Amino acid sequence: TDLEVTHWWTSGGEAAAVAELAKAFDASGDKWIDGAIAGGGGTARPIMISRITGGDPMGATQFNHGQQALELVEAGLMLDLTDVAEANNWKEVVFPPSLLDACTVDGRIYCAPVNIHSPEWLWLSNKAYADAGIPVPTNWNEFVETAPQLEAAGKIPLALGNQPWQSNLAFGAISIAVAGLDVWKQVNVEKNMDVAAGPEYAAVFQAVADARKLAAKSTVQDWNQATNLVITGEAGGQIMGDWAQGEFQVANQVAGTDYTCLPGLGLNAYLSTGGDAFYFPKNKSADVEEAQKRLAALLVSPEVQVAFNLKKGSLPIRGDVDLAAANDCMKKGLELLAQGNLVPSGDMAWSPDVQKQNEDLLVEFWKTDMAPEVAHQQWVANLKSGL
Amino acid sequence: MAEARRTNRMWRNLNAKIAAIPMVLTTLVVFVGGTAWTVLYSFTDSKLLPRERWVGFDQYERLWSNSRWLTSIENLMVYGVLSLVFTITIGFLLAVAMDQKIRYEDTFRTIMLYPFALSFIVTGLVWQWILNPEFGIQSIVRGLGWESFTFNPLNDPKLVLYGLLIAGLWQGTGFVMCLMLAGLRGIDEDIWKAARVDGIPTWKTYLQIILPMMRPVFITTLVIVAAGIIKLYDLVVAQTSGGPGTASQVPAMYVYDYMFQAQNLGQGFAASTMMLLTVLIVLIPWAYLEFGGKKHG
Amino acid sequence: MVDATAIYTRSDAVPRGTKPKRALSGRNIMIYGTLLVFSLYYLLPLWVMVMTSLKGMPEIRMGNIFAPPVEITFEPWVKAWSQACTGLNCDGLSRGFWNSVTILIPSVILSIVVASVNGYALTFWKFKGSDVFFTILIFGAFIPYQVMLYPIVILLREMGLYGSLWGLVLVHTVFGMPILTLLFRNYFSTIPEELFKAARVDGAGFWAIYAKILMPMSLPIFVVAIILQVTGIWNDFLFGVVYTKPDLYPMTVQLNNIVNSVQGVKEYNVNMAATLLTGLVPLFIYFVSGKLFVRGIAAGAVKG
Amino acid sequence: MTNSIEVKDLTLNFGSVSVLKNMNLNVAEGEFVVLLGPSGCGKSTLLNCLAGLLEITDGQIFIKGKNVTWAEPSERGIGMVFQSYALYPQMTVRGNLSFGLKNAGVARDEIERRVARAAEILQIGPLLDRKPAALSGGQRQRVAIGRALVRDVDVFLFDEPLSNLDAKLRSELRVEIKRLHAQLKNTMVYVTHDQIEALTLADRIAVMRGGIIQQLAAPQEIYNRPANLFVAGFIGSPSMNFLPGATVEGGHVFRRGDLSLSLAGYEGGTIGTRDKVILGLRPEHLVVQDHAEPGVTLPAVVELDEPMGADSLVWLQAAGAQVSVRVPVERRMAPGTQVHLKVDMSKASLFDAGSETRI
Amino acid sequence: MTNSIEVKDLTLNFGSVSVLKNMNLNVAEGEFVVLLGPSGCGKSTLLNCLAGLLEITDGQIFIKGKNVTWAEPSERGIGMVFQSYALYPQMTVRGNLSFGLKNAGVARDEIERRVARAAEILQIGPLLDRKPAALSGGQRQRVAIGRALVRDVDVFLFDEPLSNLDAKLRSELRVEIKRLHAQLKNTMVYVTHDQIEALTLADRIAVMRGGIIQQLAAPQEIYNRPANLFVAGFIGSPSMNFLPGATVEGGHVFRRGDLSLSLAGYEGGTIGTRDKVILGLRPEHLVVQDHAEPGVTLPAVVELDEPMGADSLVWLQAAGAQVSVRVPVERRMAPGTQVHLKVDMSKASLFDAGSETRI
Ligand SMILES: Nc1ncnc2c1ncn2[C@@H]1O[C@H](COP(=O)(O)OP(=O)(O)OP(=O)(O)O)[C@@H](O)[C@H]1O
Ligand SMILES: Nc1ncnc2c1ncn2[C@@H]1O[C@H](COP(=O)(O)OP(=O)(O)OP(=O)(O)O)[C@@H](O)[C@H]1O
Ligand SMILES: [Mg+2]
Ligand SMILES: [Mg+2]
Repeated sequence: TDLEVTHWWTSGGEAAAVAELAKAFDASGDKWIDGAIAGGGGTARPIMISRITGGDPMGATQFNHGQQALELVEAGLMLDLTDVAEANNWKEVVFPPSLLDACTVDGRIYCAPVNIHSPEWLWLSNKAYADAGIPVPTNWNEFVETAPQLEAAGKIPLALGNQPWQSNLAFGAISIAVAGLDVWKQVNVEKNMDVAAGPEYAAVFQAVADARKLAAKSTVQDWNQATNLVITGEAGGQIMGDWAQGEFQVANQVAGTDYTCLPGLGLNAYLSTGGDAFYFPKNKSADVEEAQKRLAALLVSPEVQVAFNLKKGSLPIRGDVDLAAANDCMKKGLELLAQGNLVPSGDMAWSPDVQKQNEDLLVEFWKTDMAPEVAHQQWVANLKSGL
Repeated sequence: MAEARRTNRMWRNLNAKIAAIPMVLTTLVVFVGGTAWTVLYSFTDSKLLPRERWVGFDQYERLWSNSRWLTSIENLMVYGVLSLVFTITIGFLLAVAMDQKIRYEDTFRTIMLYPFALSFIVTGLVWQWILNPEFGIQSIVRGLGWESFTFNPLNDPKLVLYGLLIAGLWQGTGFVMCLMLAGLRGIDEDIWKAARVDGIPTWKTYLQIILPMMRPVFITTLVIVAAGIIKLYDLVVAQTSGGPGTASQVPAMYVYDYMFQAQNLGQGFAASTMMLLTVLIVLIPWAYLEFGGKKHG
Repeated sequence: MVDATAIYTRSDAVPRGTKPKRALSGRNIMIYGTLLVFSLYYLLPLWVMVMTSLKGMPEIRMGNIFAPPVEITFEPWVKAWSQACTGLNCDGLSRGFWNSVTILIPSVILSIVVASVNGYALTFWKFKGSDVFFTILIFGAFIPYQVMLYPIVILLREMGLYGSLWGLVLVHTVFGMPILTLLFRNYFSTIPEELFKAARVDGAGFWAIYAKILMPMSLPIFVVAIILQVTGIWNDFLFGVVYTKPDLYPMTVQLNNIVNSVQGVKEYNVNMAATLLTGLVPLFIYFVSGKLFVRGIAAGAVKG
Repeated sequence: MTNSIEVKDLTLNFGSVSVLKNMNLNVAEGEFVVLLGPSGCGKSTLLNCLAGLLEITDGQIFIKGKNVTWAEPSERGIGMVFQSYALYPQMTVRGNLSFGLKNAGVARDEIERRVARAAEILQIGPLLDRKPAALSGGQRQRVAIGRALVRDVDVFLFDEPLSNLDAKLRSELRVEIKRLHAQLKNTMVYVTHDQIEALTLADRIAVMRGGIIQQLAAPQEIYNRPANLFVAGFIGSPSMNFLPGATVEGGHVFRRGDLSLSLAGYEGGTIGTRDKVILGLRPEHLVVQDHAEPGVTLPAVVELDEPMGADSLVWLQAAGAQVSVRVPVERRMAPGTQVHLKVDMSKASLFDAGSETRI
Repeated sequence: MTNSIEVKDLTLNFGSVSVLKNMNLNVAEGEFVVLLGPSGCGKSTLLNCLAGLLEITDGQIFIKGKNVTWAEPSERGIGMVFQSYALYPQMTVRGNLSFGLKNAGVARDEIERRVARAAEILQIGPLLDRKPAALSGGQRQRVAIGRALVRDVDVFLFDEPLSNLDAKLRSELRVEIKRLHAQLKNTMVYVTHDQIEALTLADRIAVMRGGIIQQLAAPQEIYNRPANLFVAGFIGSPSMNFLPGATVEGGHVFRRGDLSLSLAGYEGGTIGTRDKVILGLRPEHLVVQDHAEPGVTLPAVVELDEPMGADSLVWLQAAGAQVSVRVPVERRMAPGTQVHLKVDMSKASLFDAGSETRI
């Protein structure tokens, strides 16, 4: 059966990963009709939602874990996958379990998670530091300390693209690193607004205020252009998700020698576990529904998980697979995963609305000389609007 | 008799009435209906899907306390005024230059008009590239030996609107030039002659006589350009994504982002409603002048 | 006779005949100077696009975007047209091209037919309230598309047209209607009403007058409308992507995919080639019919 | 003779403006009626109502005894000729002529027959395959008439058909239209601004003002016995001279200041003694002479002399008013000359200054 | 009298089309010259050349003895009035009048003085603060004239100033222009289509055709002794009647078929015997009578009778040609009546059919 699958994976590594999914699906006699939409989730999601609400749904579609598709599920537009999940024992195999929780509404499962992405990485250019004659930092604090020397050597200390989500991501990474896991959890899991307004987070905002000076000279637009600055040694480092290593790979860089990756910015080695999941809009045809369920099962299966995540550079959603072929940085991530040093991602904790508001706020905060106190206050207000 | 007459009236010009159906439906269902629907749901807390949970003016309160929205409005006003002034001035100046019985008029006109054939996406991309400090104009000038030369509007919050403007003008002035040229050519030849006999210098004739006479053309242009400005979206997305920071945010982006990325339809609808309100405030006086005034004149 | 001789001597004196003109007068320098400077401004991006699209990536990375290619390569064009990947589909823009054509033709035809009939009805067959509808229509020109996105999804869903070609055609017709109707109305109102009356006396009905009398007379404005619609519809991204499904995605969607696909270093040459390829149809139309366009604008868009 | 056109209580409003007011008009079969009046008086509007091109507000219209108030223009059995010719520019002359017939579904050979006949009558045979743009003004007008002709109708409506032509052509086509009427014997309603046209063509002239017919009568009647001041002033070029004054002595004498003129011979109603009257004298009904004749002449001083080819128009100052007189062109008169103007009272008009109607 | 305007060998080409051909024209100071001719003959072009609004191809133009061939329009000491008025629509009447003066740097009180004077002459004082849109056609035309007037120049150029006005207004303004000329004594060059205007206003008329002046003479001269067939046919409404024929008996008799007319009394050159001549007779120079007078009358049959208010135009068939005759309106003539037309040979014109010039 033909199944149209929409997603926004269009970069080199992503496309290769999708090809694995398609290959596996086609092998079972079905046909994967690729509906890639470039430009990231921001561009693609409206289209997907329109089509689902417009009554002309695709067979399956990518969303981020969490609340993005919640209402579609509540409106009864999504296929219930509980039987597939039970048949394939997802409850046991999916790790961390929070991933499946994010797919669960009222006890029913509506999505198939495919990977884990962690945004809290600091990527450093060994070449840049060599040029400046200083050792490569091992954590965020060192990075900040050595920044003036880098600058003196004509480098941009911190590369940061202009797209709003990058500012948000950098803030998230810094906040776990600076505030620490407990505080982070109190705010993002327990939603304790007093803590959010407290001095720990004031320190986070101060840290970002310091960091934004380091990124002042960074004038690129896309995240991969920022990564490219690190690759060429024009910039010291970049805070970016694990997908950045795909870029290093494409540029034939070797982890450890050409570049250094620091999960959790080298301070608090915790990774939040956002990721991608596939949803299956309800369809009239029974054939299609069968195919959808086949695909759902397939996505979580170990073979597909390995093949897909190796290409994608992300972490698998099950703990029982072996990723021997993974590279250095990926292994660091796997280790943390194995240790259970995980926190839920923002996508799961907060509604898109809150996230968007914070994104707006942080973009402004990163790119202007907004006072940290003002930003902090506004940030708390934004969080409160989502309670 | 009276009955017969009324039915007669109804069936007269039946075809014309049938032919007007698409227009009537479009205006009523799409424009009026769609707008009303949008306004209505701006009073709900609809998230991803529209729902009738009324929250009064909450969305508006939040909208007007949102600094991104305020920045967007401010940006739109600055950009709008600059864009209107420059498009119309440049369009008019070029039209005047083209009106001087020049050689190669066709060539010049094609050169000025072709950007209009390209979408804002393309326009944004190209100019983003040309204005890119690393290999665009800045690097070229530096390469020529002027090391301290800085021209990096897209990354300077203070200049980014001008960066957009350069691209916007590039795309739109040619069309405005065409409108103006058509207007100039429509002016009675005798007026020119009268001015020459009166000994009025050419520039002064343009400024004091022709310009006021082109009022209708200016109004048409104004409407077309203003409609484009209010819808400004693609160009910004392609060229700056609203950055750096929120320095080049515009209302249409806010609407789109909140409707689809933030999945907060209510907020998006409230912002759209404000945009529509602005349009109405601008348009009603115009419509009154254009259509209402005629009855008295 | 005395007078006559006097005249004769005077007539030998210059000035006589056409006043000699200097080619390099201050006025000419100013006019042509202005035009040339602006031409440079207008041409610069085209130049950059063409040049870049003919360069290899190494040459681009080295530098001057304004410099002509040292080594001309058509590789980027080939890649953009038939090899660039979007997700799994590596057939470049070629796939979108025919989709765009399929969308373009019915959309242009329908939107122009509807708008011209509107303009015709608004000019010659005014009915009660027709001015009100027209005014609303003009307001419609100002409504940001984003605002209408959602209501239209619902409308199309209710009509069962969502995702189909005809749904998209309808959307283009609706959104093209305000400006086009304005254009046609303005043009038709310059046509003498007597012509219309004569046709009515001759027994021509609503459609006969439209098709046999007005249409053949209105070439310039139809050209303007066609140009505007072809450009607008061809360049449209939002509607094409929101109201259809992938097998109908227009070329601009492919362009967006190629340009926005982040595959390591941006392949600017391919992007530029793709951009140029996408713009080819409207560009061609402008280059070919620019003169008619201006004439049509003069005839229809601008009136006192 | 039956009435070809009957207009009953016709009223037409544009919004709140009343353009035609309760108008009644009967046109006999074969009659040539000219509508004459100043710009904006509603001539075209009336014609358009007759043709069915405007929806009337109230009243009824009958053509050949049939109530056509609600009929479509093409069903009324009328042909119409417009000032701007209104030829279809993209069709040849032949196309223009046959368009209406094709619409009516007339058979092909019948169309050809009728086009050929119209072309013959109007002498446009050689032009049949040209487009209007390739025709001169006069030829275009002929084609426009032809378009009405082929429809084989009984009523022709002309809306200033000649005013876009130059003087020479105008007088030629005027004669042609007159001939056409004599030949076809259709009913014709003809709008014009031009008095000469009205006077030469009409069986009856309807002088209109402000949507009301002021006088409907034969041309000479209108010229010689205008029903009111407006008609008197409107008809005749140069205009009738007007002398305000009073009638005294039981209506036998017109007095203006020192000036007395005997009203003996005046053709009209009983005059009586009236405080305010206006005496109207046409320029050609005044004779310039050197000697005074008490009660019959008025003294005048020549102001200006305008030779116009065959005649000369002399402007004089007489009894405190400006008066024009038509004289043969040979008679040149120097400004300042003292003369006397002899009044032919049998051709004069006398109006009540209040009601402005003829006495 | 010195020449106010002198045109020497003026040639003007538009591209390869020659519109004015080697033209010479002298206008005396204070003279009123009217340019008359069919549409497209180059009247406006000539006027524009005089004003400096068109660059001439060859030749010279002198105004008041000064060679102005290359001078700017504003330096030529001319004022110009356009058919379309060409008023500046956004300025008040006062603004229109003073705009040129302000530009020339004329002092404020001088401007006021001149505007006041022009307003007085043209009686537009009360309109000074209105905008053109709020004026009637005649008022606009007056303002347009005022704009030329304030420039205090010696030469006025008028390009069909009255043709956008209706008949009544036209004749009023015509008289006014004539008065103006009498009062100001400027040199005036006046373009028109309208014969009455030409005949009444001009000191001399230049009849043009195809960029060439056909005849330049006083109105009565042109009317009575047209230099060629074109001028004869062009001037006079209704047109001169033309009878082709031959002169026999040493030029003493005109013969056309059976018809013989004595040429005794003809005022012109030596006639001689000619094979092909054309005899031109104006409608008012033919007298209708009942009896024949051999050699002096021609027999005719009445075809059509057009009463035109004061006169009637009668169309007759005479000697195989159509002939029109002007008679008093009282004299009605039924079609078919046999009459005789008496020719006043002293007022006739005779043309050589080959060269078309007057004999
Ligand atoms: N469509 C219309 N709407 C409103 N008023 C109109 C309309 N058409 C004509 N009028 C008014 O009706 C009056 C009569 O107009 P109409 O055209 O009949 O005059 P007319 O006698 O034909 O004048 P003209 O000699 O200038 O052709 C005018 O005052 C005009 O302004
Ligand atoms: N700008 C121009 N380019 C080419 N030909 C022109 C131009 N202006 C006028 N002509 C031609 O020159 C000739 C004379 O034109 P002109 O306007 O002088 O005529 P006119 O005698 O004023 O006619 P009218 O009585 O219609 O005003 C015409 O044949 C016209 O076609
Ligand atoms: Mg009329
Ligand atoms: Mg002219």
